[in-house]
Amino acid sequence: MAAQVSVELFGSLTQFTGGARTVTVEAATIRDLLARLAEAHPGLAPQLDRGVSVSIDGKIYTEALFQPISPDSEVVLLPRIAGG
Amino acid sequence: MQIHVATKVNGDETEFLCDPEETLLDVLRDRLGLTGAKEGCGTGDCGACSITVDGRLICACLMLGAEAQGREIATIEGMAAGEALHPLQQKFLDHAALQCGICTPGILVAAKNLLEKNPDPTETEVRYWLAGNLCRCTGYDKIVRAVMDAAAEMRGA
Amino acid sequence: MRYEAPNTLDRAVDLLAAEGGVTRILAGGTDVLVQLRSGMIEPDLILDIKRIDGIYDIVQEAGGYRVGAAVPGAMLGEHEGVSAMWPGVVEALELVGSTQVQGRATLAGNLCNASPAADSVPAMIAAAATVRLHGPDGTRDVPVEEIGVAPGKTSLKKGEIVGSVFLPPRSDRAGDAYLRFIPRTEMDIAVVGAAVSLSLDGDTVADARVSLGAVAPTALLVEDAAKALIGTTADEAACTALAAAASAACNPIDDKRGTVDFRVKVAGVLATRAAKIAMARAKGDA
Amino acid sequence: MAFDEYDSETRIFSAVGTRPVRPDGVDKVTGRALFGADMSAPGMLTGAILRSPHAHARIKSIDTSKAEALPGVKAVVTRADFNAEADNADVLDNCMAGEKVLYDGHALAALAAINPRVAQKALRLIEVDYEVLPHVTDVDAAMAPDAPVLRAEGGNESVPEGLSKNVMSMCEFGHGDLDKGFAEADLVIEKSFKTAAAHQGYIEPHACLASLGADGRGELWVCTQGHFVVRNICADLLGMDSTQLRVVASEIGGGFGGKTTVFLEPVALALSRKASRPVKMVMSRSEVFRATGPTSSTSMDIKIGMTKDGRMTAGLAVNRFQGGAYPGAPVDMGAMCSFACYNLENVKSVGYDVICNRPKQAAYRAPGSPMAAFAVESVVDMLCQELGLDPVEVRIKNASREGTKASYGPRWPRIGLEETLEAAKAHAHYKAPLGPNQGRGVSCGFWFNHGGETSVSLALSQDGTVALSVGTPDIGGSRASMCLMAAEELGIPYDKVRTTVVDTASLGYNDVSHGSRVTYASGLATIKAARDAKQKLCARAAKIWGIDPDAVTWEDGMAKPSGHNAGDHDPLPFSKLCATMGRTGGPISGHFEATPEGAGVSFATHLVDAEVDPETGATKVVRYTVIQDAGKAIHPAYVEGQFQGGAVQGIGWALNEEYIYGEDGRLQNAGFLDYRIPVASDLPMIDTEIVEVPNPGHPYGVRGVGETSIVPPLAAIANAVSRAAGVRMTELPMSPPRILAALDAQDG
Repeated sequence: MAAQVSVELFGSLTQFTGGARTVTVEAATIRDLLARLAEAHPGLAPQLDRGVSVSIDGKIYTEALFQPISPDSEVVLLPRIAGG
Repeated sequence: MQIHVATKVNGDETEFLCDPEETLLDVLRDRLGLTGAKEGCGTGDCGACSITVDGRLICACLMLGAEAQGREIATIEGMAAGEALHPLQQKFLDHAALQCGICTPGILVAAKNLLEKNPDPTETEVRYWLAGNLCRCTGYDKIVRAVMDAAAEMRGA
Repeated sequence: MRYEAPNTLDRAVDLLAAEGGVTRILAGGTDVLVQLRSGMIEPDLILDIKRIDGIYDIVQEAGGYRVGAAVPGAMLGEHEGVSAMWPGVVEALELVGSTQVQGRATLAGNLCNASPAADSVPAMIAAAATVRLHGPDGTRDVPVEEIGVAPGKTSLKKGEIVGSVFLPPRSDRAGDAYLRFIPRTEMDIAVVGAAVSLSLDGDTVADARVSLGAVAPTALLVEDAAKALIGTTADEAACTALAAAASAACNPIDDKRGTVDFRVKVAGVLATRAAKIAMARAKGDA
Repeated sequence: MAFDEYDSETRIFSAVGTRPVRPDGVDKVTGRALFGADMSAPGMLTGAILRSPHAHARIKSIDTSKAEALPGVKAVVTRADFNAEADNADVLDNCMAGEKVLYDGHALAALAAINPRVAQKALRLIEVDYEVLPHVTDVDAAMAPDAPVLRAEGGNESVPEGLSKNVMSMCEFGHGDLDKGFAEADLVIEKSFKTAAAHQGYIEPHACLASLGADGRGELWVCTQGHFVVRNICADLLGMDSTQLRVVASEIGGGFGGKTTVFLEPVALALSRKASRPVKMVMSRSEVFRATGPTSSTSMDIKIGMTKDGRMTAGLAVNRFQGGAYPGAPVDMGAMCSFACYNLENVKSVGYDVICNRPKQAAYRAPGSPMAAFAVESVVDMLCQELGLDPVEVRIKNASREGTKASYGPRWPRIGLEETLEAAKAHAHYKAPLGPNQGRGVSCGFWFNHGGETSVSLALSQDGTVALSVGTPDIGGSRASMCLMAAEELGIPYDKVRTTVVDTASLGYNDVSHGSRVTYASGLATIKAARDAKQKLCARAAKIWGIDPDAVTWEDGMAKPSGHNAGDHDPLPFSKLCATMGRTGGPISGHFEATPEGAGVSFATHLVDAEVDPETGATKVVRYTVIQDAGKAIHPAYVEGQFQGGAVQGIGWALNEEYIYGEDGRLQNAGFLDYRIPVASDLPMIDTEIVEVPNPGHPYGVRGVGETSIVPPLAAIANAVSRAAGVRMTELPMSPPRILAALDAQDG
């Protein structure tokens, strides 16, 4: 049973959430989170398709769709992190 | 028409045919299979193709193959004596004086030429002698240390 | 493309004269090979002068030195006589390129490439050096400052070739120096070059020549700058006048290596610094 | 416990932390090592590319008939010879232009001939009819409403209304209330900055040898940071199955991010397919500069507020990065890095990704972060100067630390910024007196680091040695680190392990060697594969002893009964278990295939003393010290090497390196003569201090170290030069003409 998770978005995404900086969706994993976000806020879909990283309690995940998220976790959406 | 050239490479009598436009670097790499000298720029600005001709340090990219007639050429491939590394080669390993290693053959050839002329160089002399050998990985610190250390060891030996 | 490496100057002149297409002289090759590779030149004949008898000779002549056209910087620097008499010329040639380039690059080649930024050219001009040209009509001696006429262009006639550079004799109370400005410490083309050659009468400058590079289409012989020094002890007032005259002579361009303002200002700075070194050398202090 | 967690708090290392000779060392000092351009094949042709002389033009027609007719020419390709449906459309367009050429040096045709001379001659016979279009190469000019437009479709949904169509995307990060924060400050400084595009400057030009047969099976030898990615992209661009292409990574002569994509490779394959012969392609240096990735040039506005006692109250950064002719400038990374070093209640960082008529930018060591740090750290220094505060103390006071909220969102896990600052404060360098015309600069820097998809295989041999196969090209000595970690885990000597970077047919997928990920991710994979092998070895020992596998432990390179209850058995050493493995159950290999997600961020503090000649504007770097958190240094000599190399690349970027475009939109300095990377005589020794604050996401605590080292130098040098010269430098490079002009402007 998935719980409600609060996700902090980065500033430029707030134009697609009616200005909300933090949105709440029902999610148990990163996969759920991304799917629910796209459903609830279709304007986010292009950015989600281009790729994002998700920070859960300060640890940044770039690929791990099945990473569990607990309801009290601090969750932050980030652009996809890469490197040189 | 191709030019016939007879020369000596790392002590071996060598003959080759080349086009007049071909550089000595082209000849070494493409005709003689000696790929230790690298082409980093083709304009004498990086030193990756450093070799010696009659004992003078030069860039092989700035000399035509045709000019090699009767000369004595030394490349990185001739630096170690069989299994025994030259002290510079060993010091480069000991000091981790290479990262990617593309500049290493040219730097070793240049450093060997320096120590033959000046067995006890200062840090500044090493840096200026090697100014024509670009290294993008190391910041030169460990290279300079390795050359100084090799010089000290060779003076002691 | 044809490659020829004749053994005599006469043969070299004949080959050059007979070639109807584009020719290039190959001395050190440090410019020619770069131009070949980039496709900037497509010569029909490359004439390698390094097999010519005597082309590597440095000989004493009339109290000065005659330097063969194929003598590279490394060899010139190893020559004690030339280094003692014309340290400014030697250090100027030794500034060209890397140690590797020093194994090949020559005074004659640096001159005939006709770059306004060539390091050895201002030094040779300040030294009142001449070159001996060999051509179909015989030989002639020409002051260095008359060789370059525009970037990449010389006054050499069809079939002519530089056989040697002559560095004239000078008094014991004389000195020369060359300084250039580059963004790094090595490997760059001069943004500004300044050469000063002077001789002393007591502590007073009796005669001087000042030449600047990279501040005009060709290297300049700046007589006003020399005048600022002559008759002085190269004191601060003289140096200020020298700097002003040097800066005033500049006619530079803005390019990827420097700006007009920078070149004008630094030409004065370097001329002054070079004059101080030349003074010290003339006095035997350096 | 997750596989990627630190488990070595009390561990005493034996191999890790030592400085053995690297396994590829002898090959590299004797000239035997084979790099991209060093391979040849029977019947090989030479490929060459025709490049646009125009910054922006429509290709009306290309006539290759004369080139094809030249004796010795075996194949000619243009865009039509590639997959029109490629997923990587921008990459394809960058490798081979379609309707338009978008920058000076853009490829638009290629051919293969029997030798380089014929190939060059043939290139000149290709006739192209161009319609030259207006161009723009400056980031601010490209954002102007009337700028020439490169792509009619404009940017994505994130771009606000009213901006130029050259703005591809916008991003924004931060939290708090800026107005409130600035109101709390005693001093607010606002300043604009610009940085020039810098090239990665690897000494080895791009090179490859391709062979693609009529049966659709191909082989590719290439110098790259990631041969699996090369395989996938080439397969896409050529419309073939990825596994039909086997890619072998040669030794690589430097990459620094610039060899994480493809340029020549798909072209060489297309030529080979058409000619049915192997084709070798090697870029000239001028091609490297004109057509491969430099980093972005940038324009940035910074505003920071500070109280008299040095507390930063608010920070605002607006970053405009041009990324060449295609979207993808690392401005999102840059904007996230702007204030990463500082614990700010009120912070905002904005980024605009802008295209213009320059080569497509490629990643360069901590992409985006050095420029962002240059601007922010310069303003921090200005505030310190004006308020009379110590720049290290101020940074300690405001430093990000465990539990504080990063300017880009998350709370920090365990990080080492404060430790690097304390080390700087205590360092002899920071206390040393300065000479005339000298100034001291301080800067901090940050980079995320990356994990990425990783596979390794660790095969045991009967003689007690280990063959470790990895898929991440070794760009700076990583094979030595892998050998050390495998030796550490297995308890065997370093020289009993051989690490090989194997081809794409020999191992599962591996991400590119980027993001400072190799020692972290392939290292973690190696440790886990070794643990997997140890478990199998213990199981064999259990079989031999006839006891339960759980009753066997691995210690000091031997299987031992775990306690008295397990029975009295002589320990079985690694070599003995290997010797008998064929008869005790068969070959043993350890494996790891996963995507480690615990990459630890790395912070650094740099100190530099610079001397400025007030008459010429020339800068000399007199002393330089790098202090960086490595988490755990596996091979300290190569960690130091990363610190030193990054610092010197940053010095070059700060002082002399820049892409210079003429009014005609052509690159004016496409060579090492006028693209001035530092030479040996420009530099002092680069002192290093390795700080070790373990990364919670790696068994040994490793943090990537390759990228952070290039982040602080731009600002550190700018701060030193500005203090030495007495005038604030806000534009890179700080070339002598620029410094002299600033000095004159101040005097005037």
